[in-house]
Amino acid sequence: MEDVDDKFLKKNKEVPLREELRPRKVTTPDGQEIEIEPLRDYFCEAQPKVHPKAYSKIVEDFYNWARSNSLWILGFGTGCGAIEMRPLMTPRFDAYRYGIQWRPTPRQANLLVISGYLSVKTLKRAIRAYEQMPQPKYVMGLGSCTINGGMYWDSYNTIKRLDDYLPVDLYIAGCMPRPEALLHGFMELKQIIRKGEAEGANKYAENFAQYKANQKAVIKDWDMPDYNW
Amino acid sequence: MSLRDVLSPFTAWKHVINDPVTIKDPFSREASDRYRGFHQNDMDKCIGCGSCEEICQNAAIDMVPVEGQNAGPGDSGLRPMIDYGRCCWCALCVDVCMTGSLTMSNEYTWVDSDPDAFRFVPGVDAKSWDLEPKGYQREDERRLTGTVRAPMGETCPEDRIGNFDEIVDGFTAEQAIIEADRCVECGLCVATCPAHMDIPDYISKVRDGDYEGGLQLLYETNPFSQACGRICTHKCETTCAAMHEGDAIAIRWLKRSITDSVPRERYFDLIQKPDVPETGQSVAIIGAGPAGLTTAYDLARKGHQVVVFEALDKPGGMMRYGIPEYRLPYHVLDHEISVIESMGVEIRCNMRVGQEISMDQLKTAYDAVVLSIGLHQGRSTRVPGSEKAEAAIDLLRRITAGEEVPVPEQVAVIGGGNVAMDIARSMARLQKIKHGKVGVTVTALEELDRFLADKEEIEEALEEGCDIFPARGPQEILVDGDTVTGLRTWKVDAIFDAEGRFAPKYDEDDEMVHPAGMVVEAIGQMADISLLGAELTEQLEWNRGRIMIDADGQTSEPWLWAAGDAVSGPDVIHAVADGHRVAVSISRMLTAKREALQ
Amino acid sequence: MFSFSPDRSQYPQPGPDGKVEVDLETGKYLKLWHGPNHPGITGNMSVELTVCGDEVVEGKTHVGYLHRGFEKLMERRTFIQVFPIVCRVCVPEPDFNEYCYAAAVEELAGIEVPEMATWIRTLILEMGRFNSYMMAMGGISGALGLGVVGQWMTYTRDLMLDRFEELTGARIYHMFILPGGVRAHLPEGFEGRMEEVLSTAERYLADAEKLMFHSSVFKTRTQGVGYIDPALFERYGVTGPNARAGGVAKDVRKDSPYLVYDQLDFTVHTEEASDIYARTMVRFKDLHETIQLIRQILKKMPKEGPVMGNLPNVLHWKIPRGETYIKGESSRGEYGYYLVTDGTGYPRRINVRGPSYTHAMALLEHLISGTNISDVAALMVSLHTYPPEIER
Amino acid sequence: MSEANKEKLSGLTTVKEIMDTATSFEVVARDFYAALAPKVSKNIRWLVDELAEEEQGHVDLFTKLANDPKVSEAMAEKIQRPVADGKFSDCVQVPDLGENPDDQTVLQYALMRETAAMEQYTELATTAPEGPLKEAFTFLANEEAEHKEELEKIYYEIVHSGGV
Amino acid sequence: MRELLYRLKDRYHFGTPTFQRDDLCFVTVKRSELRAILTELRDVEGFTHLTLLTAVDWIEEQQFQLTYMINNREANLTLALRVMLDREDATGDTIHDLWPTAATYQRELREMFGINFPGSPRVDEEFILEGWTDLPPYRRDFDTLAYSQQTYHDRPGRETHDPKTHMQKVLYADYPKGAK
Repeated sequence: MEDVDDKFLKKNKEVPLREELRPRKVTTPDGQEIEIEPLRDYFCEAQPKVHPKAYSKIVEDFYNWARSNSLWILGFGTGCGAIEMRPLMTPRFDAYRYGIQWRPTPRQANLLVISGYLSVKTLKRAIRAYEQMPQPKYVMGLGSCTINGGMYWDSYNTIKRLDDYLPVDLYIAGCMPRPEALLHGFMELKQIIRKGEAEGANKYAENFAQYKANQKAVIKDWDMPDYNW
Repeated sequence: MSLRDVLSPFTAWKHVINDPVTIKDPFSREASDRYRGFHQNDMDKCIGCGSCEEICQNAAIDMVPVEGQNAGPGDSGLRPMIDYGRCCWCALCVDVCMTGSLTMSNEYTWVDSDPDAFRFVPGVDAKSWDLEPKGYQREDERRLTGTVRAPMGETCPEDRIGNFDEIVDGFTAEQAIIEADRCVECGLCVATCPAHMDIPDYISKVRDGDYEGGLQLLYETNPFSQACGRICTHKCETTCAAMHEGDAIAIRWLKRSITDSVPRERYFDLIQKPDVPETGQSVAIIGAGPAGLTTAYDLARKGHQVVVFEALDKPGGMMRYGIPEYRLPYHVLDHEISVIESMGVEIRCNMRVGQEISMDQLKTAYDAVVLSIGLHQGRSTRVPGSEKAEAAIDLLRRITAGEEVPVPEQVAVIGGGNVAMDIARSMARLQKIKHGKVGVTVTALEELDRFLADKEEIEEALEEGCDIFPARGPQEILVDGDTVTGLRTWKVDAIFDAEGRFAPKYDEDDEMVHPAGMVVEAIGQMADISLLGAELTEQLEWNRGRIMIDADGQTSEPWLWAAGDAVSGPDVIHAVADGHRVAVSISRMLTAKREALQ
Repeated sequence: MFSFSPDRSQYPQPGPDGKVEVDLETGKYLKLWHGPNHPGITGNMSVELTVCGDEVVEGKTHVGYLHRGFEKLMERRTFIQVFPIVCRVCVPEPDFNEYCYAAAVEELAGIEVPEMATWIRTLILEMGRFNSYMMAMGGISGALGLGVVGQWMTYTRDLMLDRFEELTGARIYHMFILPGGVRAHLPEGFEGRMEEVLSTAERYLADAEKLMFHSSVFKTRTQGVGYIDPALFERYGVTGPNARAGGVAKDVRKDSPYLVYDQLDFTVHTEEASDIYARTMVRFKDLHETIQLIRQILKKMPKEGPVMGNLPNVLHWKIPRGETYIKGESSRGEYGYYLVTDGTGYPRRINVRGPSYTHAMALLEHLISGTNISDVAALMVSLHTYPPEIER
Repeated sequence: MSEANKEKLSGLTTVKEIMDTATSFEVVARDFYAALAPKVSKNIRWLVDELAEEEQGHVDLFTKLANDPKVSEAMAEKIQRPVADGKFSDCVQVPDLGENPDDQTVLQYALMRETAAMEQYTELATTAPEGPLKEAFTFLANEEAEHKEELEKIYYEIVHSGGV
Repeated sequence: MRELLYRLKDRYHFGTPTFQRDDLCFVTVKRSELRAILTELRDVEGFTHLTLLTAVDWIEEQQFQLTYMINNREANLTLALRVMLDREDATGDTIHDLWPTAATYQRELREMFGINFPGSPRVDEEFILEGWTDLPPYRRDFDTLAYSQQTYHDRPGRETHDPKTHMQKVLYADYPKGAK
């Protein structure tokens, strides 16, 4: 481990908001002049909420059992690990038999797999995708990069600890993890869900301000609302 | 659009009747034999050199102290802790591992919801894959750092036997760089070196071609770098990380290559006395060997006045009178001592303390006295007839001093240490010069592989025509009238018992007589402490035959320090280390004394 | 007969500079983000489409989602430390990076590579090409709704990954071609197992051929679509199969043979149509050529010999000042490493010339205007681009 | 070998007498070393002191043994005279070490003594009847053997210092 | 290759060429002549293919080196032209009209090295980075490790020991090391 190098100091400049997102006056096609504030007007402003448990333990257990058996993964390959998802989707490893499938949109998915390193640019999209997923939802981190920066530990453009920015329920070691290791991870996640311990999304809602602060510290051109639901 | 193009896609349906290709149980699927999975580390083999940490481009490895692994010779006691939040399983750490202790299993599954869990010390933190034999191992010996020592030129036996010229050529600049390049700079050797020289640092100077910087670095820890570059016992090389697979780095020769590469006269520019005020205090040092002169060098550089009393003709001690010229040429030693003298050290030769000047006189005239008298008396086996034997150490001194020594056609040497080799090879040279042929027999109690002499010394002695009889116990020196005729020995069945203790067992039936016109005893040496006088001997505290000293080299007398072979056993570099230690202690005392006066 | 073609007379017409004046305020146009999270995208990149109806008026490629700053990271790693990270530059065909980097270092440091190692390197590169083509075939068929071909191709690719695993010790990032040679010999019985994979692959390819090249749907969607004018090839730096599909019989393996390609027999396949069909066809034929090459290599390669040359101590390995460029024919075209050294233990600069760089940026942006939205995915896949090598 | 010592031995037939001689042997040795200590140079006095201490340890041990009720019962038994007897008695007498013996001489002398004692006790152990007495002699033999090995180690370290 | 340079050397100023291989040559040209040389090589000498365009930061000499690597596909020759730019005011000349694909390279150079190419399409748009406010990252004076340490957090709790100093501490802390 090298000590923090302070000979070089990074610059902390603000990035101005893109013009089309600034509050301004526009003329509508029918000639009216209205004031718009795109970030407020175009998005829902709701804050994330803690997903309540069912009123009875038996029902909650049933829910958890059901959830654990329908892990729908958002088909968003954020890093190298995505290449090992393909074999899982195809007959040889066939993850579908375990109730796991890939969905093209966050609205239909409840598991976000961060497949390795996240560049700042992708982190922004990943946060957005995550926030758009319906609750209850889970995050899985693949490989070294999501744990402590991996081999891009000294890169200016990749984050080091995924749990700074998103609540992670499970990590899989490897660079990159094999399909079998991924399956192991899914099975483990199922166990966690069944025990009712996959509380990442609730943690996110509870510590929302903290997560946002971390996210905004690295994503400098924050041009979206605080919560992308 | 042909009909064929419409119909042919339907041929895919034939796969309906095929067996599925799905892997039934993907969870227990084993990875290939070479798979680079999770790490394993053999605790017995690992030496904690940190090469794995050095090569890791992900900063995934930390060297950490672990329970049950203690630092010791050739083992730092540290072990690699691997962060699987960094690792990329490239296995460079396995490839570079100096001992082959670090390997990889073919295990690949590790899931955890705690991100801090992915950090472990392989071999210490128990893991399910610790004993897995499959997994990545390098195909042959390590290949990322050189394993073979750069060749060293030396005079062939035929050419060297007839003279006392230096044998070893020393590295050429290219050879030195190639050899220095092999060093992984782990620094394990530094702890082993009695003087704790900055070995990796000066080796890196060789690699960079900065010989002058290297020389200054050498002199920081050793004013006898030229001598040590030739004749050091180089214990450092026995703890070199490179020796586990391949040859140890030729540390000694690299040191020599620095000292040889800097022109003689440049030494005086590079090694200058620091600009310190004179303290007006003075120290007497008895014996101009490595310990005494190192003390003198250090003290003179601190501004003290130093006088060294030497009983013999010339300074150098055992380096001059014990070590033959073919190993350490006198001009090298002269130059080395002249550098020390340039610090303002005064050396008075032919001043035998106890005769020319007494200890009491020294005590009153100087603020401190250092006893560095070495081991200049030879031990005798005291077998019958041994009174007719020569002591190796006397003989060597006489040869150095240029005295006439008897050179019979056949000489028997008793002893298996370096002194035995030195006298055997010196006598061989004299025989070659006088008789044109070599006739030296070396006998020793030990088996050849337990000889105390360096391997090279033994090999070179054999090359030069000396006969070595290992495991022979001397029983009698045969004498006919006044002349020695031979040496009678018994076979030694075992010299050490099961616990490794000396317990010689002889086979009395296996008797040999080695004919010889001279028998030389080279079994051991002791200090000549007669100079102390009975009174001082009685005053001093002793520790098992040696003057008792504390960690700083001070004796029980507040004005007297002791250093070198006489207290630490025979070893030049040890003597140098003693010298430094004593110098610091004396200097501390003198400073305190000065401050008390002010 | 019913025509599939929409009436495009209502659509905006290009101005004299060939560009359409896009004014979003008119309400005629829509901005559509294709990616980064989109099933029809090749990897993690995105194309910002401006569409009018279902026709793309303008497309801008956005990359950088996978940018790790490799070229910067390499500058602060020693020559051996660069070795594990180069393969990450291109995920589906990492071996080319390893080879190009190793060869560049060997050239500047003057290191001899044993013959055995060059054969194994060639084998590895061809195995990588096989995988990459398999992905491309699966990709194009998937983009056109032929899911089953994608499944077959992924399966056969996975069989090849098993061979990679037993040879190199890893599935995806092999980290096998070290500067100086390769890490190990072939394992026992490798040839036989490889032959099984190859014959399985051939079986599936025969089926795939029927589903793709003899399918009326596939033909309709690909023939004449995504045409690249061969005159543009040189202006846009088009190489590899994309250029060969337009009749340019150029292949680095043939033109300036590296490794042992001069000892191997193979044909450079070309097509004339320069459309998606032709590009897919060239890859399909080249895939067969690759299978044939792997067999040939295994047959011709020496049975024993050292696999590593002599390296200096890599912990302080310095390479004299110099610069070089090493190129090879990857599955996507000319792949190259530009290495500049300055006499220190670290590279001064490494620049990776990935074929996707030119194909997915300027060329794609040029081709995409005027296409139908439904063809965008197929067009992109047909160019066979891998985003990680664009932005590195 | 002096006549007086030979005589001393010839009459021995009971265990008790052997024990007495053995004790006196150790006592003589201890006294010898104790008397030698001031005579030698201080730098080797440690060696002589150590030897004296070791012998004193044996004297103590013998005394303890003799007071052991089990051993004292067996004392009356008669046993065969040991074969190695001669060597044993040889060493009881004080050889001439000279005015100012050096470490090597002292060691050689001590080694000779220990060897003889070891052989003696071994012999006694073989002839002694099964029981506590035999154990006692075996123990003593081992003691002496160990001591001898210890001395040999010291001898090797001091005399055969390797000679670098 | 040698004949080619020989042919051209009367009209243009070349530095000393480096013939790295038979088919690869590096040569420094003047920035003012670059365009003319490239055009001539492309149109007359058959170097029709722009292999790559990149920069090297020679910060010690306060210069950027632009490398234009062009390839003659018929003869299989690669020629790399180096153009040295002043690092302070780094501006190059766009060649996107000669090779449209150069626009991408120039965008990257603008972003990663801060070398401007006025007139090149979309050259000022963000290319790979997003919201980047620091030094252009490929410049040598940009320290990626320091930036990373100051921006992204390490997982705490790691500590390493140097074998040499550790052994000194454990085994011979008392020895007056470096007694001078």
